Amino acid sequence: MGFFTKLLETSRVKSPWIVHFDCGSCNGCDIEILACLTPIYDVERFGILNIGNPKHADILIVSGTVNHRNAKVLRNVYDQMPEPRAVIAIGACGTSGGIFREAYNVVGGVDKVIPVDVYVPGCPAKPEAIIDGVVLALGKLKEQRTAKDTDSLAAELHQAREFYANRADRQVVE
Amino acid sequence: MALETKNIAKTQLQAEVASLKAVGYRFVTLSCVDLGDSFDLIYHFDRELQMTHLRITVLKGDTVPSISNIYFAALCIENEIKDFFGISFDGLILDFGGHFYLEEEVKRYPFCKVSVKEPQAAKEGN
Amino acid sequence: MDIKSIIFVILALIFAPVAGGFLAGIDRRLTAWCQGRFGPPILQPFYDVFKLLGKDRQVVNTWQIFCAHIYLISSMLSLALFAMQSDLLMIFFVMTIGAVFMVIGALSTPSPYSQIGAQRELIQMLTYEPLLVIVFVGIYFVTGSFKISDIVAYDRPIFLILPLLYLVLTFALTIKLRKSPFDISACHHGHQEIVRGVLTEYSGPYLAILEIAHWYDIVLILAICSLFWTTSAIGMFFLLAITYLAEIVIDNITPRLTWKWMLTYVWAVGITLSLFNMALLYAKSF
Amino acid sequence: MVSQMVWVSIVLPFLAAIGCLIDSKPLRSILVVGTGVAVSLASLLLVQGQAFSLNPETIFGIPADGLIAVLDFALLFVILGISYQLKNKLIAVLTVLQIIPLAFLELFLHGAENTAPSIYGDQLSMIMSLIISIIGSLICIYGLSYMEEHEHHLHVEKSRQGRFFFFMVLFLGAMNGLVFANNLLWLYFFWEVTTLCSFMLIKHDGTDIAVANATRALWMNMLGGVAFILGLVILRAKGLPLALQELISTPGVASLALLPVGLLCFAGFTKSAQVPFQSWLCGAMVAPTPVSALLHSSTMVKAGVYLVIRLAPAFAGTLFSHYVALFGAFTFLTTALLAISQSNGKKILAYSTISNLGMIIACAGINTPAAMAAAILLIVFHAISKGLMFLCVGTIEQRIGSRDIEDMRGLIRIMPRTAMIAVIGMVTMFLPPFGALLSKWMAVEASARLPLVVLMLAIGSAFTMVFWGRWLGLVMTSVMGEAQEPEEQSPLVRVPLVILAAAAIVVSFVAPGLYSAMVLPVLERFYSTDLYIAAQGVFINNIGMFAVFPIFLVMVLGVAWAARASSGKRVHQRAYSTPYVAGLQDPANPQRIGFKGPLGQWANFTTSNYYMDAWIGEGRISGWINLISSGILIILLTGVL
Amino acid sequence: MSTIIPFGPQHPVLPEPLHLKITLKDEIVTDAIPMLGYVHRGLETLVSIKDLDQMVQVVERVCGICSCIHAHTYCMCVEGILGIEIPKRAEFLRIIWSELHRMHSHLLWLGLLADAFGMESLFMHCWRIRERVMDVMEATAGNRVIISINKVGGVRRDLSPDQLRWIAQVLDELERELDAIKPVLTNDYTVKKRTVGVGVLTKEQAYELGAVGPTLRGSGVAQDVRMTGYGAYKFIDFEPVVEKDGDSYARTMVRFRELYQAIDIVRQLIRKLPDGELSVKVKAAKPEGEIVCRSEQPRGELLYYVKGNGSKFLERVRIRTPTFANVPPLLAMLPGIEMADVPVVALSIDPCISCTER
Amino acid sequence: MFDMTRTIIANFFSKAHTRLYPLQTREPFPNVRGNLFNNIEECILCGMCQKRCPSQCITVDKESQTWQVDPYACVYCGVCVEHCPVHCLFMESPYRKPAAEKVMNRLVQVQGPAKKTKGAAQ
Repeated sequence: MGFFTKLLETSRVKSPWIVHFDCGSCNGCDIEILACLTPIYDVERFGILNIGNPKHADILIVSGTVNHRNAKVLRNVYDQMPEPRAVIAIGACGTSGGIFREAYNVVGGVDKVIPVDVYVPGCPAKPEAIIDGVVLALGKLKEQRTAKDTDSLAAELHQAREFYANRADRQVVE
Repeated sequence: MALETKNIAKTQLQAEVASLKAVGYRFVTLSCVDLGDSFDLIYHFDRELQMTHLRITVLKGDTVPSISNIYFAALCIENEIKDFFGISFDGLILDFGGHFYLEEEVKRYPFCKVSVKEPQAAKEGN
Repeated sequence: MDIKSIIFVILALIFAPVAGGFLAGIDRRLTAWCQGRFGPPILQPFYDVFKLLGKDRQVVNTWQIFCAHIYLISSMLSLALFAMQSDLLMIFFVMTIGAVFMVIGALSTPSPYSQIGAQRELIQMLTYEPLLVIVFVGIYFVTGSFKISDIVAYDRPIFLILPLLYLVLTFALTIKLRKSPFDISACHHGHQEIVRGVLTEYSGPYLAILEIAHWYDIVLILAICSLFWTTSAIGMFFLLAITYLAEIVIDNITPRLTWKWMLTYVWAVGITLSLFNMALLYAKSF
Repeated sequence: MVSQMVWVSIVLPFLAAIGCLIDSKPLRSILVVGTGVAVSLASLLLVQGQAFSLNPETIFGIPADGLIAVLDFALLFVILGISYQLKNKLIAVLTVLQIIPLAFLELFLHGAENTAPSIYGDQLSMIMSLIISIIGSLICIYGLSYMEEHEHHLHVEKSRQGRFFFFMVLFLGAMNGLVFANNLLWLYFFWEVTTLCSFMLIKHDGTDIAVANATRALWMNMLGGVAFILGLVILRAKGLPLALQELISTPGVASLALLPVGLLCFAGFTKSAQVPFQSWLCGAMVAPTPVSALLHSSTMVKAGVYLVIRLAPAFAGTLFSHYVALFGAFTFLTTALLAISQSNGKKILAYSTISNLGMIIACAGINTPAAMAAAILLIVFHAISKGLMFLCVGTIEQRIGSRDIEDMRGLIRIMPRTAMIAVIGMVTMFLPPFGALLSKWMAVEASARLPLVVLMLAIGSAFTMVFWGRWLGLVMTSVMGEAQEPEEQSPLVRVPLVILAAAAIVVSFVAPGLYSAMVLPVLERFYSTDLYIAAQGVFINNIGMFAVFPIFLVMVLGVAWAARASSGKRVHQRAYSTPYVAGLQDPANPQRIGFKGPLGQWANFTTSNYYMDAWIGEGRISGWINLISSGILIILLTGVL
Repeated sequence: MSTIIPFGPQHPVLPEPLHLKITLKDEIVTDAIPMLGYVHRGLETLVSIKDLDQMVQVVERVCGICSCIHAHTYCMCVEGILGIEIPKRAEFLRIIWSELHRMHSHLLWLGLLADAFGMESLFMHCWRIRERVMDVMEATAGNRVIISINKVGGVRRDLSPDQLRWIAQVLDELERELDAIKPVLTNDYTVKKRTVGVGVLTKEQAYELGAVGPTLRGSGVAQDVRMTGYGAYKFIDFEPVVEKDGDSYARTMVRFRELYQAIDIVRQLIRKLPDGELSVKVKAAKPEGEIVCRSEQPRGELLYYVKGNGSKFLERVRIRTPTFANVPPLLAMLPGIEMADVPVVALSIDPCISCTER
Repeated sequence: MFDMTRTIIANFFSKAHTRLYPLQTREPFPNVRGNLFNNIEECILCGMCQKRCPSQCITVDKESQTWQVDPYACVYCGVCVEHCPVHCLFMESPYRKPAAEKVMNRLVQVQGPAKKTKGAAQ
């Protein structure tokens, strides 16, 4: 039994398939994520594949700010990933909303919608930083987790939406 | 540095745009600025790298004739302005109904500094 | 059926996925080299499959599970039948069960990508199946039998007699390997307009089952290729190695093409080549 | 004993048919079920024995040959009357073209005295009789409940079921007569009875399109009839016996009687709807489903291929034989292609039938023992599976109100029972280890020496896989945890379906035994080399082998394992995930399949198979197919002159 | 009898969230309706909270791939309203970086196109040689993608003679690598099979639907905003790259030839680079008035409309990005093509959705 | 159809272009805008960086003598470094490492140059 558990753990660490969701990023981080796949960085060395389908993926890489429209999509993509899974937020926008935090259609960082395991700062994050982030996320994959209760997060998201919908950086009179 | 624009009335718009198209102008885009109680709409056209601009000024709550029947390319920008400023365009070919960019959660007309009364229909819709 | 063939079958069933996995690993490594990359470890496909086996189960409906299992069973069965040196055509038909059930599994999910993938997979099968039958008929022409035991016993390398038919067989191999330009219904890296086609809705352990079944299939098709040089082990090895290298090169120098092109081109070229080869044979026999 | 059984299977349906005309539902049910059981038992009892021949001098005290002759004329005049009624000159001409040679034959041509027995039954006849009696009866029984529903659905005021079952039951008798007849004039009589019956059944609903299609069926079959009777006239003129067995066992018959044999084959082609005559069988789809089932699976079309198979030894080794193979293979290929372009379920079944018949005829043309074995086995397996499929489609149609396979998407949750049976029917049609594929395997191996034929068979069988595979898949489209509606099936529907489904599997399983017991004796009469030996459930000859039992065994275990793995107990409800729609699904309602599209509108899951109308639409390529096949047919017939 | 496909927002082929509801019949697209707004941030409204210097950083992040040109155009606008002449060297440096951006953008796009038609090796090749450009960017400007080199009044960094020599060296290398894949794009049967005749946009259509940039030039219209001679372009000799056929292949070739053109322009710039200041001091600028500036992005014509109201916060910044103008032509090209060609055609306009939606 | 072959073969026989990143790290280029630091002891807490930062990620609190940057909101533009009057802000070449928790870069001035500057001014 121990052997199989170990084998499973090794396999999980050695084969993280990623799905990348561009969540309102300026493309800077997206191209850096893609650059990771290319010969210079070649993350396939670690078994990382950009599989593009949440149902096959282990790691969700999100770049960019969350807005009201793509928050739902992000949530859906996350929901379709089978456990064990990890989420990496890339770039200033993904981690906190970055320079756009105050724009009206921005909810904030990825952690406003789904639980984030690793934050990769940078604007845009460098490919090396993204590789570091994935390596950090691998630790999360090792532990077998069952579907976690994310109801509290949903409530948080609702609050965030309320707040951003009603904030008063624009004066509007009837 | 001032922008040379040709000020025209709302009613002349269709005819003016059609005549520009007839002489080979390409529709570039449409800019909109909130002036407080009215909007400035600036139509940008281009012919062989020479630009010409038309400006119409409309009161808030007014509708503007759409030029998407003349230039299909105006479709996107008119929908965008409808989202941002709440200006209604008459005869828009494909109307996204103010949800071109924005979800329901977002407050209406985010680009207006001061928005006057919402159109009656929209309010009932809420 | 004697003890020897039973042992042979068991060995084949155990070692085929291992060989298939290693082959896939080597394939990925060599592909990486072709692209100027370092490439994953050779054992990567095994890591992938083990990881998938340990993931949460997630299905759209239970038919998917059923179909995945049937695919695996039929692939194993067809390989076992090959190891028993039975009839080529029968093996081919048994292999069809698996292919059809994979399509059914994809069609059973109400997902547009999966559905399109299934339709394309059907067209891929439509493309390669007649070619395989023609290849088998060609082998029969030479050896006078569809039975592998008789084919193996033939005293000359069939490749030298049927070089063009071998080319036709490699078309089928390319389609079956899901390599460019024929990775139309599902491709390995998943950057496709239909996501991953037939595999879109499979996930976790069921995807792993499909992958293992795919390895069995690959080994079987390569085994069929090996029938073209049965007189010496070295010849067989070189034939297979060169074939596989050619597949990797072709994969890297061509984009994915559309199914319409595939159907017309592969049929036109395949049928012409095989008829030409047959005509040559006829000419020789007179 | 044998003679009673033969009479039961031929004459009893004729009598029962007349009984069916009485407008009483219970009586009709009893008659149909009773006749079905009786003929089935009779055919089963016949199988016990060896080949036999009978030569009844009289039927009910009337001289038999004379009675048949009189009935022949009566029949032709009935058809003439019909042609008058339809105001169709073509049919009238064709009928007259039969009356004249028949009269000429009966009155003026007295060749050698007919000493051959009028009735002959070998294993092939017995197989045919089994198919006709059992599957035909099951279809008739199914028809009882179907027609109730059908007439209810059409709001028919006065039930016309009496007439319907008259022809249905008559059909069984005529077919049984056809397969047991040795005297070609008898055979001709039964042949024409089936033509008439099929005409009446196709136009049963009386709509304009039904009448038009029935008319087409009639003239095409009458064309075959003309060829048939001409063949008989030439045979008699050449002084050859008008008896099947004597004809094929006459040494050197191939050189002597190729023309009449060719004409008889032509009659067989029309009856089994080979291209370019495929349109009548497709048109026959307008009839109520039991009619289609009967025409397609056990009767009518099987009469044509039966005749060709019977005659095959007579033209073995000739160029004609090769052309027949080519012709059959061409039919196989093109109708399978046409089936891909269809979305109408019954049309698909119709083209698939023609395609399979083409394969049978191709086998007859290949004319090796392996090919003949394939042909005979394919008749059996095709009859079972196709009968099952038609009954399923009929049942489905009555429930969902459509024959379109696109409407059958997700059938498994609306009618789980019927859908499962339909799935079995489809699987047995095209996947190993079931009989239809076994026969296909035999056919391909047998045709391996004919490059063009094997090419057509290979491509055609790939087409077959496409249209069955996608139909099979879309029936199962569903998501987990969807509420399944319980399905009610009347026993009159369920019994035939279950029996046929079980038969489709069981008969495939016992195929080696069936082959040894029933097919081998037929083949051994004419062929001595290259015969398959079916030992221990494995077909073997010197070029190939097919392991029926081992594959069955592994697949049964595999299906059991797969079913266990996918059973509700092993898969938790929590495992359900919505299909991937690029992240646009509705998380609030996971069972709602589709995505939130532009303008905030919900787009339901919509999909469709590829029918490729632009490439291979029926209207687009039918003309070409007819042209080419007519060409082959003309070469074939001029070849025998 | 049709299949409806949700194409995006999360889709392996489209790196960016654009949704197209595509209706197919036998894999032929009969209808395509777009949905935008997945990247919409509303950064034009940020003018009211970020002053005109901070806005440079904001507009750079409209789009990461052509950030330098965004900032350049914005600075041109503000400088235009303020009436500032910037040093000539600054203008040259701006264009050098802009053209480097164009190179990396086109190479990136070429890779994505290769990925869209499933040619992984070409994707890898393009992205590998692109890394050389990225290295130049990182070494000279301090960041790989968003280089933050522009500011109102000039540029923030200088290029040393060593760096210029290195850039020239990299350009030679780049040219060699491009020559290696030239036959693949111009000659290869399978590549041509996927691009020639796919997504045809006629000259009239392109003009009428307002296509810009390589999409327009691929249809045979010689329109390149660089010909107006903004910035340092007035000192440079170049001809706009034009192809006639208007299909995906033509657009590919336009971008591929523009790579060579960009190499040539940078070489000219390095050769002609004048000495001088890097920037002029802009003290407490309070612009008033409105202006429209255009520039040529890798994707086409970029238009900024800026209105100042006499405070350090601008009244309105309006950005019309090239992809925004190329969306209507894309919608016109989609019906009638095959499903497999949708990514190829969609990429042939080089969509940049984050530009489009801002 | 075989136009890519040459490139493929060349790649196949040459060394991989990959930088084996975690095993071999490349020296970062000089002047690369990486992690933002404050030489807090020299900081005069003038708040210029806070005012200039386009991303509003710097918070300067004179009361508690803290200078805080949110490295997860910082866009690494370097504007603050340019505008710092005492040049105590600097950007290191190495980038900021990813982390599982968002930790602010909070610096408290224990003994600053405040007096010195005051004195200088007077």
